[in-house]
Amino acid sequence: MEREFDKAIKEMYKEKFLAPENEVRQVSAPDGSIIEIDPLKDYFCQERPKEHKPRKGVVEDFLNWARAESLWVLGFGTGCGSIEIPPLVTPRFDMYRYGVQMRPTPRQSNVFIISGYLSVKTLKRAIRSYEQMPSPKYIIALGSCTINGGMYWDSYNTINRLDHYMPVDVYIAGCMPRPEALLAGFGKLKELIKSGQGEKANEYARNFDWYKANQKKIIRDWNMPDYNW
Amino acid sequence: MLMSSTMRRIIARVSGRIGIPWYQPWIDLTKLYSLRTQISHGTMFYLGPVFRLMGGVGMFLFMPMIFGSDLWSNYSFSGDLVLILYFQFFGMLGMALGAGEGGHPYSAIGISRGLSQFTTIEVPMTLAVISLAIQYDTLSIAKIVEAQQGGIMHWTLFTNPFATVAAMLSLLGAFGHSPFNLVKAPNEIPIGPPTEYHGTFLGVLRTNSAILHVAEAALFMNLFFGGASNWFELIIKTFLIYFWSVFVGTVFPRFRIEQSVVWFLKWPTIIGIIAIIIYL
Amino acid sequence: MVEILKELEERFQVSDLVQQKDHLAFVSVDKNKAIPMITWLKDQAGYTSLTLITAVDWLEDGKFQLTYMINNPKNKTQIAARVMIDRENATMESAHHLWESVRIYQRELKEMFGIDFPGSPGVDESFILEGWVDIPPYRRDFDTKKYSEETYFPRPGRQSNDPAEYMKSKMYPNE
Amino acid sequence: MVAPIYIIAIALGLAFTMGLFGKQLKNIAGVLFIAGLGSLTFISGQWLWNFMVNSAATEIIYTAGFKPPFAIVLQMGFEEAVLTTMINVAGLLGALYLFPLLDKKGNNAMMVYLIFIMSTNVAVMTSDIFNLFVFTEVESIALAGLILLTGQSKAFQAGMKYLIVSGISSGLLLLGIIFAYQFSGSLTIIDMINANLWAVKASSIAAFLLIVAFIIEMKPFPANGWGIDVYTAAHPGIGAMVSAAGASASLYVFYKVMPLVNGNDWYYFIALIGAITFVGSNLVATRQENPNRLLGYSSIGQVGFLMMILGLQDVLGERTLIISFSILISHYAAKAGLFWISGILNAENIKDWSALRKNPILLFLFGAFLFALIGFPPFPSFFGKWELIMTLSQTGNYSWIVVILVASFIEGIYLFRWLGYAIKLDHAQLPAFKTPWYQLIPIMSMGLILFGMSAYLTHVFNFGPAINYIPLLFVLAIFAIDFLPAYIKNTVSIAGIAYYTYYLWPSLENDLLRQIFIGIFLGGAILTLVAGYAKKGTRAGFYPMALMMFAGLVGLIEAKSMLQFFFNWELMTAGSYFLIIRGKRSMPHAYSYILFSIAGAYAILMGFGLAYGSQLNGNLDALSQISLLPALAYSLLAVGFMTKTASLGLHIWLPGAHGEAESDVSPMVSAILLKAGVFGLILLFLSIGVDNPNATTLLYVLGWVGALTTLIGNMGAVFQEDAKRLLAYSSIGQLGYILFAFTFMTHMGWLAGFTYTINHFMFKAILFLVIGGIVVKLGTHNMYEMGGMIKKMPFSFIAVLISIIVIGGIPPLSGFAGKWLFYNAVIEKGWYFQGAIIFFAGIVAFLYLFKLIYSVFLGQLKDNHRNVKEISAWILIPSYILIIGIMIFSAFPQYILQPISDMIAPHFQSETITWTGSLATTSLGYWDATTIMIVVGTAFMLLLGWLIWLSAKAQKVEQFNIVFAAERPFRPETTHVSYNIYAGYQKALGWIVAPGITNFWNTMSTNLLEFAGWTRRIYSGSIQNYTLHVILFIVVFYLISIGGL
Amino acid sequence: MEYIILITGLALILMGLYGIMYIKNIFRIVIAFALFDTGINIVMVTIGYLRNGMAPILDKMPTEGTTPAIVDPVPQALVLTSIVIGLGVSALMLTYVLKLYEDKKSLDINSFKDLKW
Repeated sequence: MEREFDKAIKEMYKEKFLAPENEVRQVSAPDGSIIEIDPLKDYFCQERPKEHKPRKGVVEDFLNWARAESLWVLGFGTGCGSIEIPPLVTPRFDMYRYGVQMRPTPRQSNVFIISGYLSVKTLKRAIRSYEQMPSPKYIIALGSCTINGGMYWDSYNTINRLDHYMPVDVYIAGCMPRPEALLAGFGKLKELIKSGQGEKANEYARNFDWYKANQKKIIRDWNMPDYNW
Repeated sequence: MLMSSTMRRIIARVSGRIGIPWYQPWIDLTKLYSLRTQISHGTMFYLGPVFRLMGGVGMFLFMPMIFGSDLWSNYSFSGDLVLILYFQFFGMLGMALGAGEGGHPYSAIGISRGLSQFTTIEVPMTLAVISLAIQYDTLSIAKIVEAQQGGIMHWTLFTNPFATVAAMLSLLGAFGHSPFNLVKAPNEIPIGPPTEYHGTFLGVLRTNSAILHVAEAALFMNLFFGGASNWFELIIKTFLIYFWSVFVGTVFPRFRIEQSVVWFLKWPTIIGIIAIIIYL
Repeated sequence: MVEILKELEERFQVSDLVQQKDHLAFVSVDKNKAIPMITWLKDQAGYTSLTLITAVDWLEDGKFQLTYMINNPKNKTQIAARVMIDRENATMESAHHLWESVRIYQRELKEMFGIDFPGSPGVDESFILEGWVDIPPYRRDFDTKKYSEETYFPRPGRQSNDPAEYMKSKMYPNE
Repeated sequence: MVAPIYIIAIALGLAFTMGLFGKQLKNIAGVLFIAGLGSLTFISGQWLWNFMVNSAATEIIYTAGFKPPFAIVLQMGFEEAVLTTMINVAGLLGALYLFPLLDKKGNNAMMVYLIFIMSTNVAVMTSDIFNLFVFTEVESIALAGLILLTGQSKAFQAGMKYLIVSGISSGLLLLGIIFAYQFSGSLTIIDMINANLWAVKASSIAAFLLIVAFIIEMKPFPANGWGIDVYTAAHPGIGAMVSAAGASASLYVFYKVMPLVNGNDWYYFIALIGAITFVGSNLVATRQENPNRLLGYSSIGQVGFLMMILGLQDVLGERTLIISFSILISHYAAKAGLFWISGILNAENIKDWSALRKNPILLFLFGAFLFALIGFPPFPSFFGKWELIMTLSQTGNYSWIVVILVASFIEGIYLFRWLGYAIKLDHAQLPAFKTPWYQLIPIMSMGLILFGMSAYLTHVFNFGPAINYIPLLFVLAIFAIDFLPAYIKNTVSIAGIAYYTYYLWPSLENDLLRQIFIGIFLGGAILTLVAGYAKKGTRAGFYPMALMMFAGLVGLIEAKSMLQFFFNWELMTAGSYFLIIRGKRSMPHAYSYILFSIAGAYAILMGFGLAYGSQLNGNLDALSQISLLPALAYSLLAVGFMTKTASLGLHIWLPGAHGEAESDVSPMVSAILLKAGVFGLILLFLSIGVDNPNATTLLYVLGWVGALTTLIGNMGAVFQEDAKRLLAYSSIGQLGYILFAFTFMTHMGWLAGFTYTINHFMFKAILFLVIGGIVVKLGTHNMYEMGGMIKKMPFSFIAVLISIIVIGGIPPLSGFAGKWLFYNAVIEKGWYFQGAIIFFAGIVAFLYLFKLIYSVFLGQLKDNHRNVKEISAWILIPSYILIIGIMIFSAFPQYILQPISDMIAPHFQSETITWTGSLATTSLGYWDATTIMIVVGTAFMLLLGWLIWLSAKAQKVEQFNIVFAAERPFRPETTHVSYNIYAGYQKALGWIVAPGITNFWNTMSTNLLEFAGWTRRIYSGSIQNYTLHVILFIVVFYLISIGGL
Repeated sequence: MEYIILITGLALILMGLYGIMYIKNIFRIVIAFALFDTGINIVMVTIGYLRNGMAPILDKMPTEGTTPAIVDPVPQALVLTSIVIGLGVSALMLTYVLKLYEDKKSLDINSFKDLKW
């Protein structure tokens, strides 16, 4: 039975949520004329992602080898799993050996470790960061939460399956997996890339509409362009 | 230009920690140059890295590398030490402009820090160069190198220790390792000026940083450590100079920008002034 | 501790005094006396630090129970004030003028329970539930499992066990 | 020839007749009144004509053939003719001005007015001391009557004070007369003088009383409160009469009786009183806001000045009269005009004078009057002051020069504040006022008299050859077509300048120094004027003033004598003042600019005076052999020129003045005008010569000043948020470089200095043009409100980028030439520490350069700028012409630097730089600009091609597509990091630019004003206090005079 | 005798000055001014006076070589003029006083300090 107050709340959110910064606004230009600004259209690139055909033959193999040996990881810890990443740089695990290193900005990274559960709010940021990474790019899903929701399977605010929102290359199960498991995951990813299967970015571009539909289903205050360049 | 490949190898060896494969920077570069998607923020986004690389390449081009070799004195006949000093700014400006075009706030913060620090880094360097010019009565690098020939005791390191110390301290800042790496501050303002750079752009920047570091090390080698008369000497000396900076960097924590600015104006400057005073 | 409770009783007619531990006491107070009491405690009695504000949904009674827990750093004692408010159109006087952090708690309560604090800055902004359209999720009439199943593409084949039972059967299969 | 006695006869007769007319005959009375005044003017004018054309002899008229005391004795000589003409002209014009008022008050008012004019006339003419007394009394009674005209309470009070104090002074006069009579047995002044009263102690009291009474009449500071009240309260028309006619008469009377106390001590004493009055009144005036009272103080100050000149007549000799006349006539015309304007405006506060803007004619006249008072060319007072100072310094009276200059400067303080208020003060609503023709005509006539006398006195002083008329006439021509649209005037101006350059060039054939500067001045003028096409409307007043400035600049180059130089210097200052004040918020900045400028000009004047005094030769080459106080002279000249180059300590005017000026004025004043100071410094240093023992310390100090200026200027620019102020601070810094380079006095240093001068001209013109255009386009000065303009204004961006590379001294471009020469020069000269500061400052320059280009062109484009377009092509064209210049200079510097090097070589022992093709070699290093350019250009192109080939497919994105820590930016304003971007730097080194110098000047000015405020408390408003002042003045005067005897 | 008159004159001048400077009532100030004026006139006359001289009215030509003890007429003439002028000034002052009184309804000198600084 719905009560008065709950109705009111629903009423409040009936309109699609749009932060005031994103509403169309009018400003007066220095020459006195009034111009209209639609922030989402004017300030963001509206292009869709494109599929990129791999090169042929040995060249692509060589490039894939280079990509596999140079995995630059985005330093973005989404959930509790992120505590398992820092040990990788310690002498005990020393991921530098494998050409893996942390980068602070998505622009310079290729690998995105979704380290644990993703709340809806974080998902939005994760999608944005993922889309800002230059292709080819890979996702390592760390922990059970990314597979089926893990211990948060019935939470009102945590996604259950990451692969409905982003293309995942490697899953690492466990709650939490140890750093060794993560290293193994890197190994697996390298294998995939070297074998030419690390084309999930293209898959994302191919199934772009499906991913977007899934994302928009739960992210109700969609206040960014469809693809974040 | 041909020797840059060798140089990069050394840089990779020194800059990586123990576990890194010696070929890793090469792979990174290959990967960067082979990325499929790229974005561009505009014209200056292209020009910035080019300016930057030009700064490094230019320093290289105008500096005599190997003493006594016509081929490896590059284009040093067209300009002297002053030219080299000012060519650094070329890259500086390029980086600043290119990063600015990205419109990223962190870039601007990084650049403002970098430039702030740079102003004071150059003070001891300038004093040292003036001191050298007084000492050798020339601004030509080739002549300075020539004057240092004939045994280790002829090196500026020993004939003019104050200038050397001032310049070496300034070098710490120029290389931007800790404690003077607030410019890049990888965690607070992700990577500083080149936040927005990726792919080939970043590749160009990394290429440049390799060249620039070698060029600067070579400059110091020429000025203070007797120059090099063959390849082996060149490699060893630049390696050691670079290692000095890395060594200091591993020992000290990071300075805040005003601290580093003031620091450079304190001890290195005083040493630089002493270096001049003894020649007055 | 005892003195202060007595004084509270005199001044604000608090009820249901529970001295949970030596340094922790719970009191119940009227809705309209709660904020004056907290103010008094903060300004006069040295309870200068806010520990938390939280709420409990007494669905059956049609009440929310708000708890203000405040701390006296001098003698290291805590007092928690319980305030019962109606569940229908739940509103409470805002206390954001006392501590800066109160506005965050109140924002959270608004989002999670739908308790309104008129006048509290930014109380209507979403906190973690950006674009939430359902009833506030911490209300007990909100079915989180159902919501999750409807919304988040549950992966089929998931099975869950009662940890106590499961571990017992795993570790001590013989018992 | 009508005998002067008719002046009395007509006036008295008319006055009595009018008393008889009833109200019915008012109109006839009016006509008669004007006619009477006209005939007075005619009589005196006729005498004047007679004296001037026919050079008649002085005539003495004894009324009724008796000798005094039985009759009135009038003397009509040349001086009397001049003065009576002045009085009568003023009287006639004043009557016209006041006519409606007088008419309303009836015949009696006219009668009193006539009596006043008549008695003033007679006081001038009479040579009989008792008559002098009588007519002075009549004059004061008439004046007391006229004061009543306004019928206001204040006027009654003022009149009462005036009556009482003048009564006391006339009592003294009477006593003096009777004693003098007792001792000399005669009443004619000449006899009394011959009796030599001063010689005997007993009779000296008589002379003392006489003199002191006349001095009191002239309202010496501080015993003059009663006089000032008259100016304040009386109708401004009356004030004009008192100031113009009355003051002239009393001065002349004083001049006549001065010989009574013949003796140098006394003359000096009188001069001292004059000086005190001159300084004191002006000082007190600085705090005054009531226009009439202000004019009163100014009048008294001017009278004091003249009294001082009269007191110095032993020193000045035969020049006394002409000098004092030139100053008196300026005062006469200006004060009358100003009082009359004040009467039209009827404002209680000088701030309300901003209403004057509504009437351009009045505004123009107002400006002319003020400039005449201060002594700007071409007004008579300029020549008077010049002559005065030259003569004084010739005779070694330096302290008097200082007094004159200080007082003139103080005068400038309040007059220019007033002018600023009138031109620019923001006023919610301008009070309305009417300008009837009968009030306008007198003012315009005074203006005509002023200009006419300027021309005449130029002729008399034989200063004509010193002035280059062609540019001035051209300015006048432009002024005449001021009503036309801007583009026509622009075309005419450009054509004129181009023609003049063409005309002038042959005369500079073998003078590369002047060729360079003419290139900078006139080439710059043409280029900046081209940018003027971007402006619409008529731009009233812009072109005459701009051309006046350029005329001054050209004049500086052409100047052969010190007078020419100074004349043009002042011309340029005046022109640039009006240009600067055109900016929207420029009032206070133009004010400080003009104050620094006139202070500097006075320093130059004094320096010239010393040079003239030591060589008795007005040519500029006299500067090279100053024998009188040479160190001081050189310092003064240097300081004077440095006010224009805005060196440390004198720089505080520049940021505001350049920053707030209009978009095409900024490049004029920055890129071009500042070079005038540089030119002056070059001339000075050339005159000083390499090994002048008198200037070694000066040069050393200036070297440090230059170095510190650079640091302060650059550092100041770093912390600016206003784009144009940033550029202005940068100008300070760059001028510091130039000053530093020239103080080396070595070949290399000078070469660097010239390189810098040329570079600064080019890049600062580009920057100010482009940034100015952008500021106009975007409607904001603040850089943090701009951003992202590279996409909208790519051409501007390239222009700015290239300028920045030049400023920074980054190798392939010409800025590096300067730096390289600098390094060589510094090491060669041995000024290592100054050099280190300079290089540090050079790197600091990067901070503000980056801030400029980043904040404006890069970063985030703002909401309201999304639709802006590229700035006007008219601004870009000159910029790109300059860029081509930069490129040529960068690639082939040898073609410009080599001739310069050859040119300056003779001044120094040797040429220290050798050129082989494009390769320059010094004893220290070498540099080959062309090769560097080629190498860098090729490598750059290769790299660029490589990168473009690699990343051709890059997706173009919008400004918010940035990595924002997984968030997205909300607003461009909050994403554009620009405000206070160097906060950390400020924390570390901001103390260097703590506004210590600004504070110093502020404290100075506050203290001065406080002192003025404290001083003016003596004017308590009480009659009795004023009486006390007078008595005390007499007593002190007496005590000093006995002590001094 | 002359000295007494001279001193009287000077005393009157001083009294007048004193009055002008210290009396608060403007009407009295005018009177003080008149005193001052009178004092000056007396001094003038005294200076022109010759002991035992006679009025400068000659009924016959003085004989050559002898100087008749006539008083110098010039100062007297001057005094006459001066008295006339003094009268004019006093009258004008009184007019002013009247105007001032009409304006402020006060005769206190201190109420007329509107103009200062």
